[in-house]
Amino acid sequence: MINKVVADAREAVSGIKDDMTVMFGGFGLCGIAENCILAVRDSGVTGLTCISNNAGVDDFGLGFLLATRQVKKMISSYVGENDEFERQMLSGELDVELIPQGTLAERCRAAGAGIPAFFTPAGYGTEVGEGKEVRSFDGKPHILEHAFDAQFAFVKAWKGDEAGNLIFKGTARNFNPMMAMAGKITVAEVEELVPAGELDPAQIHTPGIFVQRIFQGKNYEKRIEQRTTRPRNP
Amino acid sequence: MINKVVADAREAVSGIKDDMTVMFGGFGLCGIAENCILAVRDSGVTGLTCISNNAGVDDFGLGFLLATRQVKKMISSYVGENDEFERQMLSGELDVELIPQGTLAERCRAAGAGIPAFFTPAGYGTEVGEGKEVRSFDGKPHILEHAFDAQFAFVKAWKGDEAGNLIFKGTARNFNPMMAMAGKITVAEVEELVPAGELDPAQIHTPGIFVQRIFQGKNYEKRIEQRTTRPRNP
Amino acid sequence: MLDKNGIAQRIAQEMQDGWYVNLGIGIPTLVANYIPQGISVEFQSENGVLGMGPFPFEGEEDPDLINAGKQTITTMPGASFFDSAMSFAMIRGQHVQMTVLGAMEVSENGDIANWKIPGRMVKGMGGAMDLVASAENIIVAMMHTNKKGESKLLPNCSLPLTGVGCVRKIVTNLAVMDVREGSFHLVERAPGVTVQEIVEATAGALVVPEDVPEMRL
Amino acid sequence: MLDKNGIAQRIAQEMQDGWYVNLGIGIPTLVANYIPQGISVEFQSENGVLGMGPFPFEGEEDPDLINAGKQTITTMPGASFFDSAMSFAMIRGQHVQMTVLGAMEVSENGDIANWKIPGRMVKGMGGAMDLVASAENIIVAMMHTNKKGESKLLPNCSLPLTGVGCVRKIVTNLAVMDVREGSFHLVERAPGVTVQEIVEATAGALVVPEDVPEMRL
Repeated sequence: MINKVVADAREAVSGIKDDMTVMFGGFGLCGIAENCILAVRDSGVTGLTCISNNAGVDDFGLGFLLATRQVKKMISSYVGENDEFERQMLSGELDVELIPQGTLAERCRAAGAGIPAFFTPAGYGTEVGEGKEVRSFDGKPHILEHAFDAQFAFVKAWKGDEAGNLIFKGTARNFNPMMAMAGKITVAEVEELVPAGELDPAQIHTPGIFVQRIFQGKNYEKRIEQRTTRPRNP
Repeated sequence: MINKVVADAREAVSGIKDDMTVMFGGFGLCGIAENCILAVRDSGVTGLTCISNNAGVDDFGLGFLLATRQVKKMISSYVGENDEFERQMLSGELDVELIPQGTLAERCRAAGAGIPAFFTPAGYGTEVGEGKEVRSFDGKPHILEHAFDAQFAFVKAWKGDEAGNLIFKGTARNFNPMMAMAGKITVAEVEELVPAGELDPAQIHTPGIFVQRIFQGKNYEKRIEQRTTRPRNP
Repeated sequence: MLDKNGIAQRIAQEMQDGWYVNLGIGIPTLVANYIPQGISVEFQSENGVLGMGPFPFEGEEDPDLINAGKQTITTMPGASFFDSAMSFAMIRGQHVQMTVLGAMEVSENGDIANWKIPGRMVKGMGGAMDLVASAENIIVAMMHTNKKGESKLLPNCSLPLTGVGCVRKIVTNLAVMDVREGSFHLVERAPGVTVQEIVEATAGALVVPEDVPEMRL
Repeated sequence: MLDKNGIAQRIAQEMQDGWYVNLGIGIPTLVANYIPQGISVEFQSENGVLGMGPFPFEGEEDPDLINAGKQTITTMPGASFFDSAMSFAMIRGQHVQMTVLGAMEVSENGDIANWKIPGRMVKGMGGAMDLVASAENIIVAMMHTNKKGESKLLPNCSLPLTGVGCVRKIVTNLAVMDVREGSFHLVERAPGVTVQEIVEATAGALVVPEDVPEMRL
């Protein structure tokens, strides 16, 4: 079998070029490809169109790529908690396309599943629906949405094997599986990389067929954005 | 929490009525809801439209419902290995709609996911595409397919818990998860029913939200259609 | 008059045993604190969890276990994790029985605006557009008027819409109202609030029945 | 002239290291027996498994572990199971690099008919329509002529189509042909078969280059 295992993040992002469209998994700072983001930054590419549910924070996650102005356009459902993002958006340096979260997820899945377009009720009658085809089903209006097209997808999993199979932990799964399906080249970084055969085939979240490159990441910070707790009973 | 656990298959199929559209999970005889099929037979309902990838064999699986002529129409991707089926189809007693397997799966998922219609390349230029809307994406023609609408879905899982969460074994998963999503009332029969909390939340294949009734089935035959083996080395 | 917790408490009374519920950020989050006795519901968070539990004890926070507000959480027995496509399949497919979310404006025909104020930094709609376009049972939790004292219940929304004709019920600090047939319908008064106060605070068409009971909390 | 195993062996030469391959029922199934040395491929079966292994030893058959032909199978290290929607996502999304299937007829523009004979019991297309409409690399494995001795390589298919303009390569008992620009293009002769025999057995437009090498197995 062709070896999907690459040595590190630097090798994993090789081939990324200026003006590409790339996907980044994660929800907020949960389940983001920390190693790949830094490697993309260090690669020096510019003009990226990034498809990611969120845009990181000022000093972490995709905030790194915004700080260096490597991003031309963000396609997200929710951005914020990011002063540099706001500054670039308001100044017109950064183009932002906001998409309903479910539509974002489904457009990723559609890209991976060979479904070029589908109807959804989300966004009908709003700015999101402007200029889009409207059709009613059972009397309810829907809009036509299209699959994304991304050259790279950078996803983060908990465990992975050398065949590219991935298992995610808790809510760190989020957009990672669909983006893995959607990327022409999908790069997976994992906390633990094991030989093929060590993961239970019934528990694979993302089958290896969707993953072209895989490596074990390092130095995970896994920052918490909103640390909420409750008191222990006395 | 409302109790989803029902006593047996008879209680599980209560409410099924003549002329309903119902889904049955399984691929061939693998992963079929053996208990529910018998209970549907014993309920005496007739005029059913059955959505199922296959139609069982003469003396097992959906063959039981064909033998009693409770099925008005089969919607499947592949039928055969069933003499009574052939006889009823050729005599015009049974209506049969054949659908590409991937389209069948996707129409089930679409029903469960609130996607009323989607484009697929499968079937373009064939009988399957006749009368359907055609649209080209990137120069490739696709046809528009619609979500199914089913009152009941009968699925079979390996393990389930009282919250309705399901885990499937091997290739017995097949159509069961999408049909579970699609049924207005989804009935799950499982080989082992455990209290909520005993299954790992990260390993659930079908979240309980899709399952309205669940019970532990009995007397599973799990027939093999094509027993293929290789010799042991001497 | 109700405070935010009172609004949450009143909305919690709408829950039915066995329901799956999605709570938005802000007042809706508080609803989880007031589940009526004898009722059990499961909370869905659109980032990929069903069966959310309370916040973790200090020191037990898991960065891989958060809700859609990015808060650290726990799970209850019977919980499940799934990806975002599956999560919105649940929402779009109407498997979630009740959705509670805040609003900046609601119109008398049920339009809702809660994601964008022109001229200000826009953070995005997140999952709100999917939720309001899909759910059959959308309850809005909000103050009856904005900080300037202007009604948030309008003939038409002035802000960019999140969804059209989707709100079924509104619970504010002043009242409970149903939304149907192009009007707000007054159902209950908050404790100590008069019908006249509600009428004055409502800019859109308000149908007032003869008897408007005071809500019981 | 090749037998069925020879056809399978020749098709196996088309496989490249690391490819994901879907094999149809019949001759295509035999391709798995001839994977060239030094090459590793993973077999996908559309009922929901990637990384299929050989048949189980007698007594080790698992009714919950079958392929799309409903045969009992085993899995290789690195295998995964998934549902039918995910399986056809792989196929429709062109993640499977090579699809081999049988045919009753192929036309010179790459149309394929392999699922229905009018007037006979129709068993259904199964996953064939999804496979042929999606895959970029479809190889047909079949006999050059039918039982009556009539060519199965036609100007136009006479049977109901499975897919249009999708076949890229055909391997028969007589020859290897590429399909492009509205013609069959002769690439290789089977051992002991003359160009003339191939021309006579081919009803559709056949482009014959000056040199047609005999295939090496």
